[in-house]
Amino acid sequence: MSDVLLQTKDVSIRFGGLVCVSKFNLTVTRGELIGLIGPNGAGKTTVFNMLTGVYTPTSGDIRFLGEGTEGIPPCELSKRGISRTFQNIRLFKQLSVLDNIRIAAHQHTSYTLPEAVILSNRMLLQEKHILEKAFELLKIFNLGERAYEVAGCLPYGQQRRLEILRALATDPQLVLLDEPAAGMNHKETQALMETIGFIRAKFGITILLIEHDMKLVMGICERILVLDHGITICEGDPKKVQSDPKVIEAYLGTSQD
Amino acid sequence: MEEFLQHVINGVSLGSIYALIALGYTMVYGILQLINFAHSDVYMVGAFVGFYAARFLNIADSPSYTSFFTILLIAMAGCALLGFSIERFAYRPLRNAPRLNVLITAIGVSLFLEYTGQVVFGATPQLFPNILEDSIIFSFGGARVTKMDATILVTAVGLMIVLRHIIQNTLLGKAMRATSFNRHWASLMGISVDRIISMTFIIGSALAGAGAVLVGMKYPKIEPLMGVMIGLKAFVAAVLGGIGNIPGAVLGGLVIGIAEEFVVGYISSTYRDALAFSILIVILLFRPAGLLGRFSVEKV
Amino acid sequence: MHTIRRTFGLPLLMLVVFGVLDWFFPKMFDLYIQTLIIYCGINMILAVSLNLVNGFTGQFSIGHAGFMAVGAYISAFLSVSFPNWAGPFINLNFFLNTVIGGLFAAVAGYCVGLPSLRLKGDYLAIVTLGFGEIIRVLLLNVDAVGGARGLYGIPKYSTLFWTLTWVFICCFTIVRLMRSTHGRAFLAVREDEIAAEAVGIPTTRYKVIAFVISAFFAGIAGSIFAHFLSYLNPSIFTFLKSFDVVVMVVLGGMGSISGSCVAAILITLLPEALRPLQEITKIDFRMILYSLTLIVLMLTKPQGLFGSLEISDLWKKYVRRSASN
Amino acid sequence: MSHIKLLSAVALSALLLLVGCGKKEGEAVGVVGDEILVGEFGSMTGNEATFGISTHQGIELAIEEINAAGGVKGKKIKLISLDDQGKPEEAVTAATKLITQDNVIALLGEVASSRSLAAAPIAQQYKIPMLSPSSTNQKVTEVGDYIFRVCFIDPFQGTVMAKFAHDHLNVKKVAVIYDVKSDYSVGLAKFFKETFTGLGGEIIAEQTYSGNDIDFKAQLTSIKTVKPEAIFIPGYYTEVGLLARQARGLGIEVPLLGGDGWDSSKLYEIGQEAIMGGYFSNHYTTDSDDPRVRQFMEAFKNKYTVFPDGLAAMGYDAAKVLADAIERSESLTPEGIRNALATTKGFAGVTGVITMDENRNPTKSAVVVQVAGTTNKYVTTIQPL
Repeated sequence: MSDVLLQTKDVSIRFGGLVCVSKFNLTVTRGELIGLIGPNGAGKTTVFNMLTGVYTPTSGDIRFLGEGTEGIPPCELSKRGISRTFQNIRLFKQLSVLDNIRIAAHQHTSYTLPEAVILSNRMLLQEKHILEKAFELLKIFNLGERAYEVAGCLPYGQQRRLEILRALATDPQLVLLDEPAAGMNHKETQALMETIGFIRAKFGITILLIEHDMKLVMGICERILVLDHGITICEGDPKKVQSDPKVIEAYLGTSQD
Repeated sequence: MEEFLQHVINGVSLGSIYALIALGYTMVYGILQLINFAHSDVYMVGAFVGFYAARFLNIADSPSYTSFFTILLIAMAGCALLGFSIERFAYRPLRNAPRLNVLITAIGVSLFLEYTGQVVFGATPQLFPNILEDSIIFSFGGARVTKMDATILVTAVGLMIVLRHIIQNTLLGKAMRATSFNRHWASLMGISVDRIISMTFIIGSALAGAGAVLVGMKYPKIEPLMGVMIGLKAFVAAVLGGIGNIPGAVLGGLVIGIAEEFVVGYISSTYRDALAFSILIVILLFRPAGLLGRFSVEKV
Repeated sequence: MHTIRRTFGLPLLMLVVFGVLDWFFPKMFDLYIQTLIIYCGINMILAVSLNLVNGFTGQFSIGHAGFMAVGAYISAFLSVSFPNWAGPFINLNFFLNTVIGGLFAAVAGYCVGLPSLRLKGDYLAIVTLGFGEIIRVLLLNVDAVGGARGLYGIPKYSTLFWTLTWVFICCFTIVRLMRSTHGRAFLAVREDEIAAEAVGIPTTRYKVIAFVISAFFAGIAGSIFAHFLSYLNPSIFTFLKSFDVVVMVVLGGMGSISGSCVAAILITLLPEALRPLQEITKIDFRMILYSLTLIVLMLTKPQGLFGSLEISDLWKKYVRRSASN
Repeated sequence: MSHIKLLSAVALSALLLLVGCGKKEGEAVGVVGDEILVGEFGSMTGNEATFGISTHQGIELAIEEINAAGGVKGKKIKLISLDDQGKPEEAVTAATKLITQDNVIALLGEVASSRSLAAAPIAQQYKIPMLSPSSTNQKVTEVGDYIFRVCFIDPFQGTVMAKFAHDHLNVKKVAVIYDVKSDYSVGLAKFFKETFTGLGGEIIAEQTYSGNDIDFKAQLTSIKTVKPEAIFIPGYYTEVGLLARQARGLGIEVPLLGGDGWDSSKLYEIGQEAIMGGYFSNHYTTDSDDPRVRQFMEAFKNKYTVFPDGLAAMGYDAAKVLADAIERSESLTPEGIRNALATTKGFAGVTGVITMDENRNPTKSAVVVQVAGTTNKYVTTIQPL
C-alpha cells in the first residue's frame, strides 16, 4: 500500500470567466492532519467540492489511492473512502439521529430491495450490524441518549458533532472537515479539538480541515496550506505559515490572533 | 408559400395569446415559486366579466374601439380584484407552509372557480359579445391578416411593453425583482413583501383578463372550463421559456404557438395536444432551466 | 421455519382474511358498497405508491394517471385479445396480466425517472405531467385499443379479494422497504441530496427506483380499475386524475402511508357522501364543496392529516399522553 | 389527540355509510306507494356538463308532462337524477347506486357512449332496463338484452351524410375534420369515410381537433390548400360554430356538413353568418309542422327560456318511450318493462317514429336540414337502410 492517499496536480476550476481555484497542488499521505486556511472567498470549499466530486475541475488531475477521480460521482468517491462535512450543516434534519448515522452506513449493506421486503436473513443480519455499529459510534460521541430525537432539533454544537459522526460512519480513509468549529464557543472548540485528536487516534483516519479558528488550526494541524484568491500562497508547518509575509498580508486586518 | 405565410400569421397570433397568459404564471412563479393553477380560471372569469359587462353596458352589439377598450379595462379590473382576493385569502395564510400545500390550495381554488362557474354562469357555452368588427386589412396572396389579428397582436405587445417598463424602470418593479431574488432580504431592505406579492397577483391577473378579452373576441365561445387547456399550454410556455423569466414567457408562448401551427399544418393534427409537452421535455433535457432561464448551481 | 413465518406469515394470514371477506361481503353488502370499497382500494394503491415518490423521496410527480393508464391498457388489452393465454384459470390470467401491466408501467416510470436525473422541483413536476398527457394522446391514436372510442368488453375480473390483496401487497412492500436501508436512502434523497451523495447514497439511482416502484403499483391499480370498469377510455386518465392522487398524498400527510390510505378513502367517499345534498338543493354543490373542503383543510392543517407519522405512531403518542395524564 | 378524534370520526362516518346503505329487503323493485322510481345518470357537472344538462332538461320536461297527464298505470313517475361528472367510473357508481340503493325500475342514460358502455354491464347484470337517449356507439346495445337507445347509431348517420354529399350535393372531393377526443365524432367520421369512398368519392384531407379547442386555423389552412368541395365536421355545436367562423375567415367557402351534434340554437349564435347554409343530419326538423314538435319546442322554451337542442329532444323522447313501455308493460317489473321496450313499435316521438329492432336500436328515418339562422330548413329525408 502506498502512503500517498490523495494527490492533486495543477487543479483549476473556472465558473463563467471567474477563476476560482488555480493550479492547486496537494499531496496527502496517510495519517496526516492538514489544515486549509485562507480569507473568505479564497476557494477552500471549492477545493473540497472538487475533491468530493461535487464539482468537476476545469483542468488538472485528482488522484485518490492512485486512481483518477474524474467523472466519478460523489457517492462513488464516498464508497472509495472520501467523506466530508459541510460548512452549513447538512444533516437529514427531519430524520432521527440514529437514522442519520444508519444512512451513512448504506454502503456497507448489500441486500437488495426484494430482500428488504421479504426480510431475508442477510437483510436482518446486516441491519443488526448497522444498528450496533451506529450505537457504538453514538456512544463515543455521547449522543447515545439522543438516538431517537429528530436531528434538526439538536443544539447547534451537537449537530456539528453529529455531522462529523455521520462522516465517520461511512468508514472513510480521508475525512474533509469544512469549518467544524464555526459558530462554536471557546469551550466547545476545545472539546472539538480533543474529539478530532481522539478519532484520529482511534480510527487512524487522515483529515483535511478548513478552519478560520487559528487556535484550532495551529494547535492540531501538522501541515497548513494557505489559499488566497484561489492561489496557494504558502504551504508548511504552523510556524512557517504564521511568519510568512504573504499570509500576513492576505489576512491583514481580518484576523491576527 | 401562401400556406406557409398563413401558418406563420396564425402561429404568431395564437402564440401571443399563450404568451399573455404565460406572463401571469411566470410572474407569480418568479416571486412565490408557486405554480398558480388558478390562473387559468382567473382568465375564464375575465371572459365572463367581459361578457356580463358588455351586456350590462349595452355594448354587446356595437363593435368599436371604444367598446373594445371599455370591456378590456373592465375585464382587467375584474381579474385584478379576483387575483388579489385569491392571494389574500387562500395563499397568504400559507406563506410559510411547504410549497406543495400552496400548490394543492391552488388546485383547490382552480376547481372551486370552475365548478362555481358551472353553477353561476351555466355549463352551456356563451357567445362573447361582438365588441370589435373584423375586416381584412392586409392580404398577401391568399394569406390574410385581419384587423382582429392586428389588434390582438398590438394589444398583447403593448401590454408586454408596459409590463417590461414597470418591472425595469419603476420602484415597484425594482421591489418586485428584489422580492423574487430573495424574499427575506427584500423585507430587510424595507420592502413590504406582502404588498409586492399582492401587486404581482394584481398585474398578472389583469393580464389574464386582457388575454381573456382578446381570446374572447377572436374565438367568441366562452364557458367555465375554457381556461383548462389554454392555461396548461400557457403554463408549458412559461416553463419552456424559463419560469420566472418574463421575456422567456413571451418567447415560450411564441415557440409553442408557431410549432403547433406548423405541426398541425404540415405533419398531423392528431398529436397536437402532445406536441407542447414533447417540445418542453426535449428542451428541458438540453436546457434544464428553460430557454432563457438561468440554471442556478446549488451552493454547497 | 422461523424465516418462512417471518417472511410469509402476515401475507398468508391476510390472504385468508381477504378470502373470507370476499366471500362474506357480497352477502352483507350490495354492489354499490362493493364498488365504493374497490374504488377506495384503487385510490389507496395510487396514493400510497405516489407517496413513495412525492412523500418519501421528495420528488414531485404529477403524472400518476399516465402510469395508471399504461397498466390499465396493457392488462386490459391482454385480457381482451389473449383470453386465457396462461391456462384455464381466470384468476391466474388476471394476476399475470395485472403484473405485466404493472411492469409496462414500471418501464414507463423508468423513462420518466430518467429526466429526473437532470431536473428538479417544478420542472420535474411539469415533465411528469407532460409524460402523462403524452401517454393519453398516444392512446387516443392507437387503433388497437380503440382510440377515442375506448376499449370495451374487458372481462370483469376485479373482485374485492384482488383489490384488497393488491392494496395489501402495495402497502406491505412500501412499509417494509421504508424500514430498510433502501427506505432510508429514499428519505435521505428527500432531506438533502448533496449530503446523501456525500455519504454514499447513489441519489439518481434511488430517484429512478422510486419512480419505477411507484409506476409499477400505479399500473397495478390501473389493471384493477380496467377489469372492474370493463371499459377504458383515454379521457379517464387526464391530469385531473393525477391531481386527485396528489391531493390524497398531501391531504394524508407527505410520507405517511396510513395517511395516504385514510385520505384516499376520504376523497373517494366525500363526493358520494355529499350526494344527498344535491338531491335537496337541486343544484350541484358537490364539487364546489369538495374544492372548498380541500382549501380549508390545507389552510387549517398544512401538514396533512397525519404529517409524516403513521397511525401506529399516533396511537403510541395517544397512549403515552393518556398514561401521563 | 385531534388526530385520534379525526380518525375515529372518519371511521365512524365510513361505518355509518356502510350500515346506512345496507341491503333493504322486502320492497317491490322500483315502486314506492303510488310512485314509480326511474333513475337518470348524466354529466351534470364536469367537462361535458352542457350535454348532460340539456338531456336532463328534456327528461325532466317529459316526466312533468307525463305526470300532469295522470302518470302511467295510475302512478306518478319519480325521477332520481345522479351526476357522474362525465367520468365513466362515476357513471358506474351512479348506475350502481340507482339500482341497488334507490331501487329504480329503469335507467335513463347516458349521453355519451363511453359512460353508457361502462354502466350498461351493471344494468344488464341486475336486469334493469337501461335506455340511452343519445349513445350512438353500436357497441352500447350489444352489451345485453336490457340495453336500449332511442338515437341513431354511428354507421347509419355517417352513411346518411355520405349519401347526401354524394347524391344531393354532387361533390366528389371532401375533407373531414373530427374531434379525436370524442367517440361519437370519431365513429361518425369513420363510417362517413367508408361509405363515401365506397360511393366513388374521395376523402382528400383528414384532420382532427380536440374537444374544447378553440383554434382550428392550422387544420383549416391545410385543408384549404387541397381545395375540397365540401367539409364534413362530425362534432358538437360547441366547437363547430367556431370552426365554421375560422373556415370562412380563411376564405373557405365550400359547404359544411355535420351530424346531429350540430343541433342547437347555440350553433348559429356562435357561428353566425359562417354556419349559415351548412347541412346536417338530424332526427327531426325544427321547422316541422308536426304539432308534437311545435308543442315540445313551446313547452321547453316556456320552462327553460331557451330553445331545446338535439340532446334535449333525445332526452325528452327517451323518457316518453320509457313511459310508454311502462304503460304497455304487463307487470310493473323491470322484466316486463324490458319486454315492452323491445316491442316498441311506431312510437311517434319528437325525434321521429321509433320502432325498436331486434338489436334494441331504433329504426327511424333521418332528415337532412340546413342551418337557416336559429331555425333549420328541411332539405330531405333519408330512410333507414
